[in-house]
Amino acid sequence: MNLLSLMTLLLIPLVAAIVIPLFIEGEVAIRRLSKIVAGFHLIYALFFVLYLNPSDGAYQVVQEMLNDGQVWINSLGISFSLAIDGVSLVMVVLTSLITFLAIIASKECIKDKHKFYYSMIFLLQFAVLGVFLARDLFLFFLFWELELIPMYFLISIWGSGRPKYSAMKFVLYTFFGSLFMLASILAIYYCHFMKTGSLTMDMASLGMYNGYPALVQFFAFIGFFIAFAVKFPIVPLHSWLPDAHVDAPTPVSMLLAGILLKMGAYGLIRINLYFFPSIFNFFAPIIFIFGLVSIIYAAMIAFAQTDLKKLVAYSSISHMGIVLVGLCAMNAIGVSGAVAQMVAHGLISAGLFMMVGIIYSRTKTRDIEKLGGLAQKLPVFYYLSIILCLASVGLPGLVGFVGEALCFFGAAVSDAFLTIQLFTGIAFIVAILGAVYMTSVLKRVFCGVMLDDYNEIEPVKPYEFFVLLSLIFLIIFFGFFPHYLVGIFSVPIESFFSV
Amino acid sequence: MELILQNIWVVAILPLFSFLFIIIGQKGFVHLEKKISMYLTVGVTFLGWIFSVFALIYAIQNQGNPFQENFVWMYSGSLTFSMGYLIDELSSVMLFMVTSISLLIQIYSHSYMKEDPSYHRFFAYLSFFNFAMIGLVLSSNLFQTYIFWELVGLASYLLIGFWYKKNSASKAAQKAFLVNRIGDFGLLLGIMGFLFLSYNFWFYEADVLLGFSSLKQATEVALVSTSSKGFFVVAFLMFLGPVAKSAQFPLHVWLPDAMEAPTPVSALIHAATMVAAGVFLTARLYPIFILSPVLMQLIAYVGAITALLAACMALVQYDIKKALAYSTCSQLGYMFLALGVGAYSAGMFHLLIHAYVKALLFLCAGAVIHSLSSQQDMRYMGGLRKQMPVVAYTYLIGCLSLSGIFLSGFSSKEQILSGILASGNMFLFYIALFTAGLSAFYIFRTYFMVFEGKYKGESQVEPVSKVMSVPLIVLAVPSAVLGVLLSWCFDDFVSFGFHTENHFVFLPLISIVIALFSVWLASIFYWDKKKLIDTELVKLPLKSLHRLFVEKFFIDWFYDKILNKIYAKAAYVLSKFDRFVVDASIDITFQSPVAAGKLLNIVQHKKIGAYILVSVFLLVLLCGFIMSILNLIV
Amino acid sequence: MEFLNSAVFLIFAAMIIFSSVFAVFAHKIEYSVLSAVVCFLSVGALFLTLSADFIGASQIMIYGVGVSILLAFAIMFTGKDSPKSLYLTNPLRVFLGFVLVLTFLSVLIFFISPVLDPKSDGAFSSYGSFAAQIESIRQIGTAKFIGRRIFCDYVLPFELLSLLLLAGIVGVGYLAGGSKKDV
Amino acid sequence: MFDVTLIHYLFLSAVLFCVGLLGVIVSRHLLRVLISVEFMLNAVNINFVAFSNYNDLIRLDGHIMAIFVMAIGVCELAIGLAILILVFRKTHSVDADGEYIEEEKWS
Repeated sequence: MNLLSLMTLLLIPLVAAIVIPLFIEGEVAIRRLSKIVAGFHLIYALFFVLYLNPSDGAYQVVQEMLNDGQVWINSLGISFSLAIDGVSLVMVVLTSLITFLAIIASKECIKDKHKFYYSMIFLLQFAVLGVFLARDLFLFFLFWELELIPMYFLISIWGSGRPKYSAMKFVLYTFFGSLFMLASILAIYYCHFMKTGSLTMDMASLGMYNGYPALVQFFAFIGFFIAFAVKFPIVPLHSWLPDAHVDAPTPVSMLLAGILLKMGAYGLIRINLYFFPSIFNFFAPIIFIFGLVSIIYAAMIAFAQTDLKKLVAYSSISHMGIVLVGLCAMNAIGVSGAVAQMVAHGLISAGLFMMVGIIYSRTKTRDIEKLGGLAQKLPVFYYLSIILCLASVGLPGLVGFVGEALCFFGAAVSDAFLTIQLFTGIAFIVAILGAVYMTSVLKRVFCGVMLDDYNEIEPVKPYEFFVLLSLIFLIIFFGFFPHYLVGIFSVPIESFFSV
Repeated sequence: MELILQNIWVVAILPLFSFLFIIIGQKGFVHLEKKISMYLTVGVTFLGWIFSVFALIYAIQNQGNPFQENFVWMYSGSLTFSMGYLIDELSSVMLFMVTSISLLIQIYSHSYMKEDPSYHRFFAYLSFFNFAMIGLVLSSNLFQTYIFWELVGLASYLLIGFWYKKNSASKAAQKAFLVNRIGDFGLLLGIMGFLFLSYNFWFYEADVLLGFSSLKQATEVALVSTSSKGFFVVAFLMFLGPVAKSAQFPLHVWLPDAMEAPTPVSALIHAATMVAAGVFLTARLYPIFILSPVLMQLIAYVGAITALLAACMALVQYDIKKALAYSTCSQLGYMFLALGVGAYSAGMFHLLIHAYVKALLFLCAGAVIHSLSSQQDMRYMGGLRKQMPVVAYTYLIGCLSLSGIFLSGFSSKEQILSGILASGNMFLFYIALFTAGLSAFYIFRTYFMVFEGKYKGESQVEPVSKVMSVPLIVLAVPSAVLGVLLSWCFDDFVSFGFHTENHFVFLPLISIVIALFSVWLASIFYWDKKKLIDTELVKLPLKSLHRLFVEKFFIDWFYDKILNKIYAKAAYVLSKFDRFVVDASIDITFQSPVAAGKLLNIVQHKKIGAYILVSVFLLVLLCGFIMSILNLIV
Repeated sequence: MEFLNSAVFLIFAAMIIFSSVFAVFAHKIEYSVLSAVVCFLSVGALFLTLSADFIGASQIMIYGVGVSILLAFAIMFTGKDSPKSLYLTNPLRVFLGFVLVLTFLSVLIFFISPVLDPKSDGAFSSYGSFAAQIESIRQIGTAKFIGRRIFCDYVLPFELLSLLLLAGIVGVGYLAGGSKKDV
Repeated sequence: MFDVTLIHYLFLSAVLFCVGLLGVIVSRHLLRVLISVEFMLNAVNINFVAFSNYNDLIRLDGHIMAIFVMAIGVCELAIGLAILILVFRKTHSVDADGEYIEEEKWS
């Protein structure tokens, strides 16, 4: 039992982040070691999947499966306690998988300062894991803020285009959001103390207690929602994402799309939905409209983009909108669909960014007009990118469909608010809009006559193949046997909604 | 027998394995021997065909209770989605038709694609299509149908865009995929609406979610739980799927462009199997559609309009494949017309016959194109009957049966006409008769332009290889005989409860007379040996009509102009809005402190005198203020 | 006697005012320094009329001699290659300066003026009871009394003052001394 | 003519002070600024001495203050001149409104 301790799971990346810059010399050694550490961490995370049979209870209601909590600041009731349940388990495994693949993918994109780069990647992984594992609200906020530092360095040092600008924009944006979160945390922390006299930051007890005055609940919900909306990203607060993606190097934008967007969604489920279900129900129409707008708005803009990476960035905004649709369904199907869509989007957008990275490293340009006819030179790469693009459109047989279908079916049969079926119908336009820009990408980039200056591009390297193939294997495997994915987190969600 | 039915799912899964086997094996040994991928695909399809024969036998024996097997695919919350297969009359007939036609086409395409470099990829895609189509035919519930519905759309996307070097091919593939996607959008919305309406039925009584076996009770529950208008909307959305897949009136634009695909593909997908999927799904959803009479009318009228339009457009096509594509479109319109007026078995019968006939016609066209080294324009053909008699005569059989003169086409068309007559809608009946004449006219026009008269093209005509002509002969048999054989027993085998008896005895006579008259008319125009009337002369009065047909009734123009341009422009405007408003507003908020700083900087300018001036000014102000207070006090 | 007092006061007041105005508005810097010296000396003389002999003497000594020599040195150091004579700054500031300073002057005068009207005269009249001691101060001078006062009551400020002067001397030596290289 | 009372001295020192103030504001030559500052200090001295003379010739606080002011004034002047020379050495001009170009300490 003590073999699987959350603390070690969390601290492995931190230790690696510290050890690598201090004790390891030589670029190849650093890369090899970080690959080993990330691989080990992935396997270790997979052990948790085997250990946590899904029949166990949810996060709050039944006892947590695994919880090692040390009291940290006794006077304020803050304890360094970690816990895991179905939803956070899936997120943890997704994080370690994408970090492992990002490290493999950063073999050629990173030319200098290797030590600093790999330690920043592990620090980022440590922070994101902390967010998913934290059971203490203070801890959640701490890791939420910690994640900004490595991300800033990763974008601004190794980025291209205007790295400093977009890194700063990313940090300021998230920071702006997290101010509201801090205010709401303190609000409920204080109310909980005033009402029950017990000073605690523990998510379970704060969540279970529903004696907060209505006004506090209302504004705390809005505060949390804004912080998570920035990270989500929901349309009005989304403009940091395209810049951050375009200017970040490929592995970093894989991480950004694969994991960081999930933090916003995870927070929305873990805090907004579990703490204030009634308020969430009250806000469901508005949140649904936000989701609707970000789906259609981002999908249309993606079609008009000329920069391939920006197009993929906008497509990920549009797909995260579907997660919102699932959440607003307020029933077990919708929420598990939302989590499935988060995992699906994580895998697919990581794959898409890898694809864009490969194209960029071959043709040194991301402008779609200049690209064309790559299929003749890289036929296998063409087939893999067909699978990736169509997975992002939500083709059945691939994991994208599982997420979308569950979200939309959940919304179709939900009774959250009166006209949810009509909105679901409109929201499902994403199937067409998505197909429009994805097929146009495939047509303009891969098909057609080969432009002459791409004659001597070298074939796709084995490590790039490994990254793409592993992602595509997962996409197809979960597409054909979705129950292995949905089964992990559907039990805790059902037990929340059944209570 | 039981054993075979137990693992009928093998028929569906095996093509998928052969697809993966060819794809993965591409690098390795498959390249050594060209025929391996062909043997693999053909073998799997042959196995499927045998299984389908057994399924047919089973379906004939016990017509009442279909054989069904399901397993849970995914469950979350209260919904459990399951996959499985269902053998009943409809699916067994379709299964037999699909497997037999794809078997013949795969044999044929071996010789057709022999010298094509990506030979293996073609067979991989063909087996993937088989997997999707058989899955669709066998599926036991609506959810699984939707999944395979999209996979079939994907297969057609891959096959149309097979020669991705050609820009037009990839454009056509994208167009096909998008139009099908619109259909899928409608279909899934319809399914979700239907599920919402009949939610508590599925939740408590039914064994399989959205299963076809319990569809009838579910529709009663759904009808009760909403107004007839709401039910019509849901049913209409579901009907949107078949409209896109079978290229009916508003969404038929992708079928002619899909001719960019290699000819065996057009024969398999865009003539026989995939486009028939739309009719198959309408048949499956008949219990739902039948309960909303308005929708039935709509289906009939959509079918009629498509038949008429496509027939007219086929008149003016010079590309042989496009002509055949439009004829498929119009025959599909016929089937929907039949289903719309309630002639369920007539529609399905016509579907079966038409699949074989159209596959035969396409394969003959493919043979012609192949031998004329991919020359598709009929104006450069002619007089090929002497060079390739087999192709010519099989093509003739196909034309005869399609125009409904003697062979199997006659019986199916006659049943449809009597069905329409029985439904009493005379307007539709006249349209049907007129299009029957038109279809006879345009099919024989292609025959005369290609096989009669003297050879107008300049490229040398190679002989047709044996591997190609065998499937033609094999196909010619059912397209000739099948109609007569099955006409008496089909309508009680595949029926939806009621029979349509034709009480107007002269109907067959009229349809034959019309067909013969239009054949004679076609021979006048296009049989240049007996140049009776100069075709240009006739065309003069019909100038505007001719142009209308050529322009495809401006529908293509409409789609391209309105949708494509407006959507692209809106997207461009939106992206600019996003760039200069949302983005810029964020930049402004971040830049404003910097700007404010710069503004304040003006005051610090290292001139001592100015500073003291300001301080004196403030001092004076202060004294003034004090004085005002003093005055007040003093 | 009265006449002599007021005449002397008037003379020195006029000298102070004119020399200070001339010092500020002279075109050439040398003239302004000279008139400044004249002004300092006349202020010294004014102290004498106020029977503040020690202050007057120290004023004449410090300002009259010391400061004028300092200013002369300053001109010599900076005079040689400043081509244009630096006169007044931009006209806007001059005009504003005039306006503001005049208003400030009028405000000062306004505050002083209540003194003018006779009834509040008593506040500043001389103390009757100490007339004798006042008389002796006028004869023997204020130096003795100032010495006693400073070293009895104001010893601490006096010491601080010496500290300040020391710092000033060291500072000036360091600042203006400068090394050979950047002359 | 008329007996010289405290008011006259106050007027005189006010005028002298304002002339000094004006000198500081308008003059461009640094030396003239320093001189004007001296004028202001002297004006203050006049006030001190005048008040001390007219009403407390016993404790002579005004005189002591005058001494202190004088001392500080001279010290300030000395340092002012030192800086003046330093400025002149650095920028070869004693322009009070001059645009001194400081070398960029760090980029």
